[in-house]
Amino acid sequence: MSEQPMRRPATPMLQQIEDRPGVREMLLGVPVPFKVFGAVFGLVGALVMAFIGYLVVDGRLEGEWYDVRDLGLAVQSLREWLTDQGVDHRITWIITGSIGGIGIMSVLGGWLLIGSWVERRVLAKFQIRMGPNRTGPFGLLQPIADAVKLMSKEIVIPFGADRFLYYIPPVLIFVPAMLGWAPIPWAPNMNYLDIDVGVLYVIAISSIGVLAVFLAGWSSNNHYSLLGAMRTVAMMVSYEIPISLALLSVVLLTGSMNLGEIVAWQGHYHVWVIFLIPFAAFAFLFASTAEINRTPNDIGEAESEIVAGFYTEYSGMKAGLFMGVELGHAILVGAVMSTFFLGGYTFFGLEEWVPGYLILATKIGAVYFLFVWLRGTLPRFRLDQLMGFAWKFLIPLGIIQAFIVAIEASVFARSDAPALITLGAFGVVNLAITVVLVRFWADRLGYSPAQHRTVPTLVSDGTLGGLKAAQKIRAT
Amino acid sequence: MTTSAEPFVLNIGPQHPSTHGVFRLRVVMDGEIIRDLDMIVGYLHRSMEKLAEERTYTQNIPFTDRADYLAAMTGNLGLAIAVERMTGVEAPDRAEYLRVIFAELQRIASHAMANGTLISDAGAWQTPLLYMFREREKILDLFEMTCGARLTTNYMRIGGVSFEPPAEFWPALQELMDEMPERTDEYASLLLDNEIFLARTRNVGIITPEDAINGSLSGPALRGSGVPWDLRKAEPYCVYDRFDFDVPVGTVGDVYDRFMVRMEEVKQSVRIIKQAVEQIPPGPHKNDIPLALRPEPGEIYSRVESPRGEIGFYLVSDGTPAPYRFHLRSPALINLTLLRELGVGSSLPDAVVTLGSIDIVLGEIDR
Amino acid sequence: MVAQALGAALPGVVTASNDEWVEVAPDRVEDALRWLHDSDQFDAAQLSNLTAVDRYDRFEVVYHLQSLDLNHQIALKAIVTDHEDPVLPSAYPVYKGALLQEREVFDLMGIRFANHPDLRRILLWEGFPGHPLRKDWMGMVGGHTSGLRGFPFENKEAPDRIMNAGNLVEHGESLSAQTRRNVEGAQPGQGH
Amino acid sequence: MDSTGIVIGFWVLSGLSVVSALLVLLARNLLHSLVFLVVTFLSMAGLFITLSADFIAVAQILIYAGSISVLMVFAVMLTPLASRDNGNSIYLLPGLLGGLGIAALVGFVAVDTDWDERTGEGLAATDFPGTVNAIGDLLLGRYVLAFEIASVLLLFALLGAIVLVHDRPRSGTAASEGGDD
Amino acid sequence: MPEIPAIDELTVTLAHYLVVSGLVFGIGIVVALAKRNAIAVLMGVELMLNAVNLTLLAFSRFSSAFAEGDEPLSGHAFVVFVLTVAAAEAAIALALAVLVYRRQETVDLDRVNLLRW
Repeated sequence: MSEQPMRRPATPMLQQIEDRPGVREMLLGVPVPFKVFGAVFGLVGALVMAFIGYLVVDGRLEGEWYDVRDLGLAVQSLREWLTDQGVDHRITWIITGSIGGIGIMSVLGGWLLIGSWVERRVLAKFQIRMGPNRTGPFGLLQPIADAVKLMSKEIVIPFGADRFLYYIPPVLIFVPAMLGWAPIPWAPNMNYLDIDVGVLYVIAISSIGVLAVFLAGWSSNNHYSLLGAMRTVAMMVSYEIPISLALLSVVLLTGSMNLGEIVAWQGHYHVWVIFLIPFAAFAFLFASTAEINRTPNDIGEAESEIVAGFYTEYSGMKAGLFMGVELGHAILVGAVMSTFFLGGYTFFGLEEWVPGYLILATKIGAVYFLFVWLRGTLPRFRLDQLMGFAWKFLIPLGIIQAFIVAIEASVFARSDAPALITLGAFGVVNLAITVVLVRFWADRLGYSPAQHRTVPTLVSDGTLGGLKAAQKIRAT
Repeated sequence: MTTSAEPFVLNIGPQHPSTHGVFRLRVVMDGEIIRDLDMIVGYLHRSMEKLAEERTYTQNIPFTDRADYLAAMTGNLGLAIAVERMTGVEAPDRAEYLRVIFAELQRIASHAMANGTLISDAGAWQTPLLYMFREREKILDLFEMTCGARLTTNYMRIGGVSFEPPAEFWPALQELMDEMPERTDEYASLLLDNEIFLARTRNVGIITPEDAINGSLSGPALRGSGVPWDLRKAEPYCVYDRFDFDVPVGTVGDVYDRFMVRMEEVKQSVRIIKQAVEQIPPGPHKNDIPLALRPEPGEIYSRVESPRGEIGFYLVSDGTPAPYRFHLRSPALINLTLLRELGVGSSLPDAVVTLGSIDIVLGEIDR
Repeated sequence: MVAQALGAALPGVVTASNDEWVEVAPDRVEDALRWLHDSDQFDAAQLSNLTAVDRYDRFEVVYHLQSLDLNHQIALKAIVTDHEDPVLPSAYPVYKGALLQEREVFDLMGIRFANHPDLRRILLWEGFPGHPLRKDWMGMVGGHTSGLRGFPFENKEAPDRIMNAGNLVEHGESLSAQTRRNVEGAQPGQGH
Repeated sequence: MDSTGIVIGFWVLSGLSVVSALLVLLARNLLHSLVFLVVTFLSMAGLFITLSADFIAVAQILIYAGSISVLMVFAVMLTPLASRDNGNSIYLLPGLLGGLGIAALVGFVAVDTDWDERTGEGLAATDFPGTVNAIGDLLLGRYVLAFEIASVLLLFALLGAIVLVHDRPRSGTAASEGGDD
Repeated sequence: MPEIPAIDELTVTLAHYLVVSGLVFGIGIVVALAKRNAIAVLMGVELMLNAVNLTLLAFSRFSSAFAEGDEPLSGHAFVVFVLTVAAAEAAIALALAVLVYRRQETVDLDRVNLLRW
């Protein structure tokens, strides 16, 4: 039996957990055909990549339709080819547009499925759990199982609900989350909606969801829903202003409201805006977490206070739509964040080699992981604290930041010094100003970090007692 | 901010994520502000005090498991000590040490549960809760390997404890005790430097020491508001007088202080357990007591320090093997005395966090 | 000594006393509690426990006061003789801690406390038949008599028979260890 | 030369806007009519796009559908149950007469007048490629005074709204200050 | 009188937009006049403003009756100002509605008759 009893797990459950195979055993357990397929697949992929690299180096890939770094070229060439075939231009536009739309939609569907799996697994890793690991390999099919479950559930309409308004919100909140993806540039020629007012478009689209949230809360005829809706609406309305200010400073710096041009600016100067305007990046990130109801600002659906917030009364796939929209919002914010502040599809010249959309996807995944990390770590603010943070902190500092950036932009437009030096100076100056401003403003608001950590006083045998002893202790 | 203009009634619970059981709060809210608050309990009432009148004292020990199902050991201990004081039965020395060890383990587990759920109420999505459950799981494993049950451990018996811990218990306990300090430091780094957690818990739900004493509060709720009162020191019941430990008290009396008091008590329990493991003598773990335990006609009120406070047993005997009156002084219920004063006028999140910091257990409230 | 001091301070309050408890007149409970709460000699700052006992013809309401500073306990008893509609002055004006305990006593024992802020049932629902902790409570189906009717395991010949003699094993070798060993012997491959 | 898309878009969107505007008039519940009002705003934005005014369209969505409707939502929620109905007042008949009269007048003028309007190439010439820069130049160039006045107007509207709605520290505003822990 | 451009030859002229804006404007007038609720009246005003915006944009696109060197985008600039004024007006009007409710416990314009002799 066991000669060292301490190494024996205490209970059969611990025994099972210890005996559970690790990733390596799982990989070794893969059947041979799969191994062969994987080997062949990897080999072919390596060959293709080598060929692409050769083509890139050879430079014979510029602007060709088979340039996988920029699928937009393929669509363009397809459009030109159709026009040469004498197809009516409307038909051409419809075909190419539907191709792009289907592409974006399919990418989003994949994002939603993978994203929920990633969120649950990463949270499980944070929380010393296993996470979904039963459905399919590593539980990869869990989102599909959840979707099927949600679709097959009954849709309960609460008593006294406003039927007409009750049906609108799940769809109305889903539309902006999808439309918001249109102006995101995935590669130099690869943005679906190339408009000059891309920034305004993003803000305007995001401002539609407010109404959906409010209608969801009001039409459910439930006080939890109403509370959540009111919280969310108040917070979204307040936090649109910091978002607008942050994006405004980016627009001032890059001198364009076209997302493609903003990314191209960052790629041209080989610098990310987050290095130039760190405060704007922080304000955008925080305000967007408030905008999309993520921790630490998820007071709209604060589970421990108002059960599920504005979609408490929704069931089945309606609630599923709300959850999917929550996740899609997180990914969309990741896309907007990486487009505005993290250089979009550019990575310091790497986009010459790696397809831009892969770089953008990587950045989106990074921001999304940041969101999951926050959710797994941070507690939740209170509504009044959030409001105070927005109105007393983010908005004034954002306005000041916008002014400073405007000055810098005019300087940048006039100066003929090397761009990198000027921009580096801007970054340093902005960082310094941000630090000084934040400290000064925090002192103005009466918040000083030094006041925390009241460790309880330890009382030994002598001074036990009641009120007198308590007063004695408090006196010391 | 006032989000709605007219007051409305909100029913929090009986099934709500932050009521820790079937506990119902009926609040009248004006926007985010609670104008009136009424607590409705009793969904779990099993009339233990009535049922106990027709079971023998030994048969009543399982009731104390079911009463405070998060701290079953201290419940058992309270009843066992009460009956022993009533009948003059003595427990062997080793049994006393085992009682101390298991009671303190139970205290660690219960405080881990309380603090974890409190942070979960504050909005941290279950991560600190599950961190604290890690230690709780190990402690419950220790219970399981000792007496076979994890939650309702019918372990403390009149005149001793039911089982001697197995051979592999001691190294496991030593391992746990060695890793506890770094765990608590881990929690400190995860939570106590967290600005959001501080902003949510400091200066929220303040209980003055006068109110705490006059409102019959006990346990961490009493110590959190600065009153240095601990039955383990005031009237040492087991061999607690042989150990060297301190009583942590808070300064302000807010949620954060109650939280910190629990965190500190975990460290003190670790100290106690280490000393007990060193001092524990060999010998029998249980004295032989007659099956028909007939105390003299009379009454006794005996109390011990449960993780929630003073859990007392008021037993009246009429000479028969069953108690004539069996009353369990439930600290979790009596700590709720000040809930209305704390809740009215505060906002909903503050009320939720305050309720979480009082650390209720519905099985003990409803009994 | 509590009895003498209390009797000296408030004549006519103490009706009986022994070294365990002091019995006070039911109508002057509040005065006695207030005096004990305010007196520096006893400083009964906290109402530790409040419960009641049904003696078939009367109710004993028991107050366990304690002083945290002086670290001593005082047990007060108030005998309510009216078994049909027992009324007692509430301790809430003196001790806030009596709020829920008096509600519980009212709920389970049926003793009404005068000028209690809100005296409602707390554990049972409104309209529950009777008060179950009373000895004569017949609320259950088929009637219900309190107390232990017969003690199945008791051996009338040897009333002091050793309890659960089978469980006793030699030290350091508990039943749980034995059972676990058997379990693991039964299923090979486990254990290290 | 209009592309088919613009023609179809015009007919669909104009029909949608008119019908939803009618529903604003006819809806029983105030929130229903608010929803229809938002639909009207959005279809109006679509019509603006058919007029190749993309900046104005996006601004319309942002301001009307995004902000003003939310303002109305707040107003509806802050003036509770008494104001949830969308009933007509005693001025229904004069209102109908006036509305129909003005609609008929405008329609008649629009149809009757002989506009000299761009068609064909001239119209194609005014497919404004990007209106943002031009509007920016106009606002900060020719109409800069009006622009400044508008900004001042907005500021004072903000202050006025705050002053109007700000209630003396009643109970309930206790939680609205704070935010610094 | 010139005939309305026929629809079958798929063109959209200035007249179409003007008719649509006239309809919406008329509906707005009806809503603004006939509704009892202050907020509904505000909705009517917003409808009218939208109709005016449509008219301005239509003229700035279609009408070639500009003087030389005149900026065809002036209509857009006007619309920007209209939006601004609309936002300000909405804020003030809704604040007034809330205030009237606080004072009078109603937003029924027929019953808000403080100015009646």
